[in-house]
Amino acid sequence: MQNDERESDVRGEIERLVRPLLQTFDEGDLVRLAVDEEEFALEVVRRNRPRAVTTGSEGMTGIAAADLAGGAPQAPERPMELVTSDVVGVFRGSRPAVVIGERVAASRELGYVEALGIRNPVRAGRGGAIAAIMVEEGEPVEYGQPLFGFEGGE
Amino acid sequence: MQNDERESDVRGEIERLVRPLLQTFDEGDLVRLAVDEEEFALEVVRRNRPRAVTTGSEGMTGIAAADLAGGAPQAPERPMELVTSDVVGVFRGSRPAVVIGERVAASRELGYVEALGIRNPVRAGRGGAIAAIMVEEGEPVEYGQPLFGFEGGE
Amino acid sequence: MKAGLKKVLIANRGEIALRVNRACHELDIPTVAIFSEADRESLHVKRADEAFCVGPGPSARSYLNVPNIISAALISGADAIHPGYGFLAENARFAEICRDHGIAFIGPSPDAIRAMGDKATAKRIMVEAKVPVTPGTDIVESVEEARAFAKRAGYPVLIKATAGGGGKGMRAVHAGQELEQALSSASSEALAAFGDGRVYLEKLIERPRHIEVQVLADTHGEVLILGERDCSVQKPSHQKLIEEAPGPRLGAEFRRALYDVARDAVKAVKYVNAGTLEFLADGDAFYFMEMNTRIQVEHPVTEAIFDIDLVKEQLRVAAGERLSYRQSDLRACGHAIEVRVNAEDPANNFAPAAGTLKTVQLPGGPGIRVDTHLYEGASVPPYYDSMLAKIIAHGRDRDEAIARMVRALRETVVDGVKTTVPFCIEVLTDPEFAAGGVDIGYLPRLLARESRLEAAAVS
Amino acid sequence: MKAGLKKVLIANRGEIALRVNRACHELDIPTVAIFSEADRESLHVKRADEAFCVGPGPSARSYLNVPNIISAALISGADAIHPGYGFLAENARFAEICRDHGIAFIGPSPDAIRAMGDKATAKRIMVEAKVPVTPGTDIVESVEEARAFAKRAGYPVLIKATAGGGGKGMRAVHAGQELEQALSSASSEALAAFGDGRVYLEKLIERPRHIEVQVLADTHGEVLILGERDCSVQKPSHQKLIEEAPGPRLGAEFRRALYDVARDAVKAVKYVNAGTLEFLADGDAFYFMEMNTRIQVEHPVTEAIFDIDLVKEQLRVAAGERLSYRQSDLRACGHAIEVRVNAEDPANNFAPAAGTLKTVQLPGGPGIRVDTHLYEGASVPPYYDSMLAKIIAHGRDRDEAIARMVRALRETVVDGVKTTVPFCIEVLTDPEFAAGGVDIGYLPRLLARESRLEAAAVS
Repeated sequence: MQNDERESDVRGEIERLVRPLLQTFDEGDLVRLAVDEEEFALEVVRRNRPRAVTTGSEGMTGIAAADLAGGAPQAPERPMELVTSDVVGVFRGSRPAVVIGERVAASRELGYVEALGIRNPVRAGRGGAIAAIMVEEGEPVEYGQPLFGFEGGE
Repeated sequence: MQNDERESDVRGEIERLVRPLLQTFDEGDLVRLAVDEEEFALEVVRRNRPRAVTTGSEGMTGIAAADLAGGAPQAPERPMELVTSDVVGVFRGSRPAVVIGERVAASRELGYVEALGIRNPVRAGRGGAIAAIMVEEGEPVEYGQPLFGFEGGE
Repeated sequence: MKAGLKKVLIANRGEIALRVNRACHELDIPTVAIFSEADRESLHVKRADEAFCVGPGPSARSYLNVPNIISAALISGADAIHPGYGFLAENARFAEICRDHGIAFIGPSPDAIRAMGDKATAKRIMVEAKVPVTPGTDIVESVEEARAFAKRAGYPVLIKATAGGGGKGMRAVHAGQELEQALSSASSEALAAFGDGRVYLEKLIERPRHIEVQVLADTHGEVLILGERDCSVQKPSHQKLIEEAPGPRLGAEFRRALYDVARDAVKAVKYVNAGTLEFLADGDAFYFMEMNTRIQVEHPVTEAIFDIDLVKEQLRVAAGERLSYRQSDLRACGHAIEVRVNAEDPANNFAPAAGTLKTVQLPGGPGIRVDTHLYEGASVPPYYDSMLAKIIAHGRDRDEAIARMVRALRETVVDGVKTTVPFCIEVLTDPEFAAGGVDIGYLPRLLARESRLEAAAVS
Repeated sequence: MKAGLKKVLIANRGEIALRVNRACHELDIPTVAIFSEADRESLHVKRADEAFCVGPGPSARSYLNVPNIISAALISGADAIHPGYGFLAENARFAEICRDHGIAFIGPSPDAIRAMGDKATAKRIMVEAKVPVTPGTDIVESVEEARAFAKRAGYPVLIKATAGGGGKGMRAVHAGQELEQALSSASSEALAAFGDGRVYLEKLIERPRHIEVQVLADTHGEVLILGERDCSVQKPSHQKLIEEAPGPRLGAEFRRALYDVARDAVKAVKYVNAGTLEFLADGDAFYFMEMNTRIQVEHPVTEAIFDIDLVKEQLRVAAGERLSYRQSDLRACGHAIEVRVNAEDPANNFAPAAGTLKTVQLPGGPGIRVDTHLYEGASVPPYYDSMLAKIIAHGRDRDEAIARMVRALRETVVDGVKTTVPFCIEVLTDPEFAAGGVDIGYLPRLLARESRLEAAAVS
């Protein structure tokens, strides 16, 4: 009787674990996953993404639901190419300002980050169509902060 | 590219989570299972079993492997009926001492736990065949400590 | 340093069991824990040298299970039992049973526990020792007797049960016409709650402060008066929430008189070991309320300002040794505050909560002490006291102690149950508390003000 | 209480960033954290009011990235930067850059940092101030010069690099025939390590103790001497592992002379803010070694015995205010010990480890302070210092402090990486340490004894 209970406990635990896990992968960013057991421990840590991305455009949340029962995962959406800031400073956009959907050349200066009086140009990376503008005029930006997103260039 | 990496991260995480989980359910007693995420948290805690049982006979470890892919779990072994101590004291066995395999009646006094000079009799519960003797002569016993195991009487 | 005890059984759980365990281990004394089935994974079990399960979750069958506890002490060879606070700490019969089994009870004599446990007896002893008590009566036998006292002392008066506690059998009477009805309902309530319907009357002090004095005495006649604590920040149920030492805004003369009285009281009871004399302070006057014959939850604020380890001294005294300090060695330094982190919801009348703790981050850094049995993943069983942790902040003055406590509480993360942390931050940053010297009605008034504000916001 | 600073940027990580954050918050000063990409989930980021990522994991590109740090200060409106210890704390150029941008550098003047940063200059200044220094030479230009000194002072002598640190360019010479070869190899090593091959000679003191004096000075001319710390328990790499205050087995006369010298030294350098003068003690004699122009890792033992908050005083001094104590207010009380909990394997030459922390249970209770950025689930990146936590035990005397520390270390659970905790318990329970006053060779000898014992057990 005790073992029967435990058996159903085990199945219940797995179900209760896996269901929300799937939802979570779908909805958010799993940061840490830990299993803590007397003679066993498992920990999975996701590589950090730049913080600002979590408040970015919807294009960033294309994480497909993984199918534990063995089915193939859905194909992920095309990722964005990000242009990030290399310095801490204040962002100023170039005139005329770019707009979403606009195709720009790789060399195009999209703006600059002013730090200690120096203008550090922000260029369009490999170029392409602008998918997201993630920074506002005059906004303080930190190292690694995404400024612009480009449609997947691959 | 970034999303592809994340996609395979997700699959990797699930695989790395589930594989050892299954092994663990097979081998030990899962005590706690926690998922820790910024906007989501899951925790599964197993009901405690009496401590002495984990060092008991093999009959207690019949936890079947749960099959995540959907297969039916193996049938659990027949559980033992346990006779536990209701008091803190020192165990003394009756003479002649019972042996494993011996069938005893429900009223049979298997020994007593001496506490503050009082002999608290240990009886055979519902009776049956003795499957395990979990206490030694003169051993200090605590509340709830399993003393004898009987073959599943159901 | 080693006290003369060979092994100590700690008849308690939670933070106070850990507190005693720490004192024992620092004195190199092995420890025996007891635990209920609900506490199998508790820290106090893991930290002790030995541990015995003494019963199922409900206290009556485990932490109050005297035969199993004594049996565990005898089997393990413990020569002393520390009762902590609560459970068996003020049970004179338990102290006697320990003695009868040759086990040292770490606390005062059964006689002292018994005398102080009965409020009427305690008051009588104190009156004889010239300790000021609230003007009041003996057991009242008639309405006339009660009326005569009320007339003499002036309304309002308070009816109290002699066997009472926790507000049961207590009635405030503001005018003569309420008296008869109040007497009868208080008496029935006391009878129902304690099996003893006897009541007495006291002058009601309307805005008293709760000021208590820590004392420590050994079997060689040495008595230490370890200053006062102010415990006026109490929940509507009169349970303490925030305590501090020294008491703010008390004059040197008030203190001198208070300490002299405390010393007289200790000598009158022939008290030994640690104890607390609780007083109601009303301006320059103070009146004896009761004596707690045990270590108290809030003892760390006294430890902080006097740099003394009260539990170690308890162990020494129980072993028949001399206290390791004399009064002249002791000098209070700075100011200390304690906050009780309870698994309670202040917005819902401090309803207790149980659950499993998901995240636990405790504060640290300069001037911060934490006493807790919490750890990440620990469960909070529904059977016991809702206190999860005590945070003690020590600073050079009261302002620094408050600032430290606020930043420590802001560092504190306990996920999984509601706690008193956010509410305590509110109290500590409230100008009335900051000014110092609030009375015991302060917290209920603060709560009422808040619900009025909320009601106003809704309407 | 509020210091005159408006907002403080904390240019550091780990426990010291939290330490500074605590002092600021207790003074009601908002804080700005900086962090590397590897520290995004660090506690120092979460506890600050604002936070800026200043670069990737490696320190050179983040915690040493001066332009990004200054830019973060300017953008956030911080009017002061606290450098903590390590990283930019003793970088005179950084202090100048702060000044040039109108930001207060919370530390001494760039000139003082520069003067004390160069060992030869520091020694010259101290000699002029009549501070005793180890008998030694200026930069030696020839083997003959070196030989003449060695003859005069007597062997053994020590060759040291003027730009040195961490044992690089250092050679002990026990006899004349080794001298020439040692000089040449020390010089090449120094040139390779620091780009400066200049060396000088000193009398080698064979079993010195490391005794250091905490000083604190404001811009109004007030100088506080906050007693000494004994940091003789050092790893073979000369990194401190266990520190204590006061120094055990030092006479009253030794202390008086030491404090007088420390005061002279501070005045000679016109030193402002917190600093530490390090001395080698040899019996009754002591010799100036170097001055650290910053707050030190082990500052909490001084805070514990003097009941002072050194970091708050640093903030006050940087704001141009007066220190909040005078020398006569300060009285050392009891004894304090600090243990560094490092992610290191003492059995493997203290090799540092990185990883994720599975279980973290920190000690508490009376007399225990914990300073740490640890939490359950935190990761220990490979880029930085291996120190995970500092545990500080304060007791009424050294025995109590040791007993407390041992029980606190036994309470400490850090799973996921190897730590120095078990080894430190061994040291604290070793009779030689317990006797007090070990020299800096103690720990290497203990380690050698252990490996001999192990080798004997194997054979």
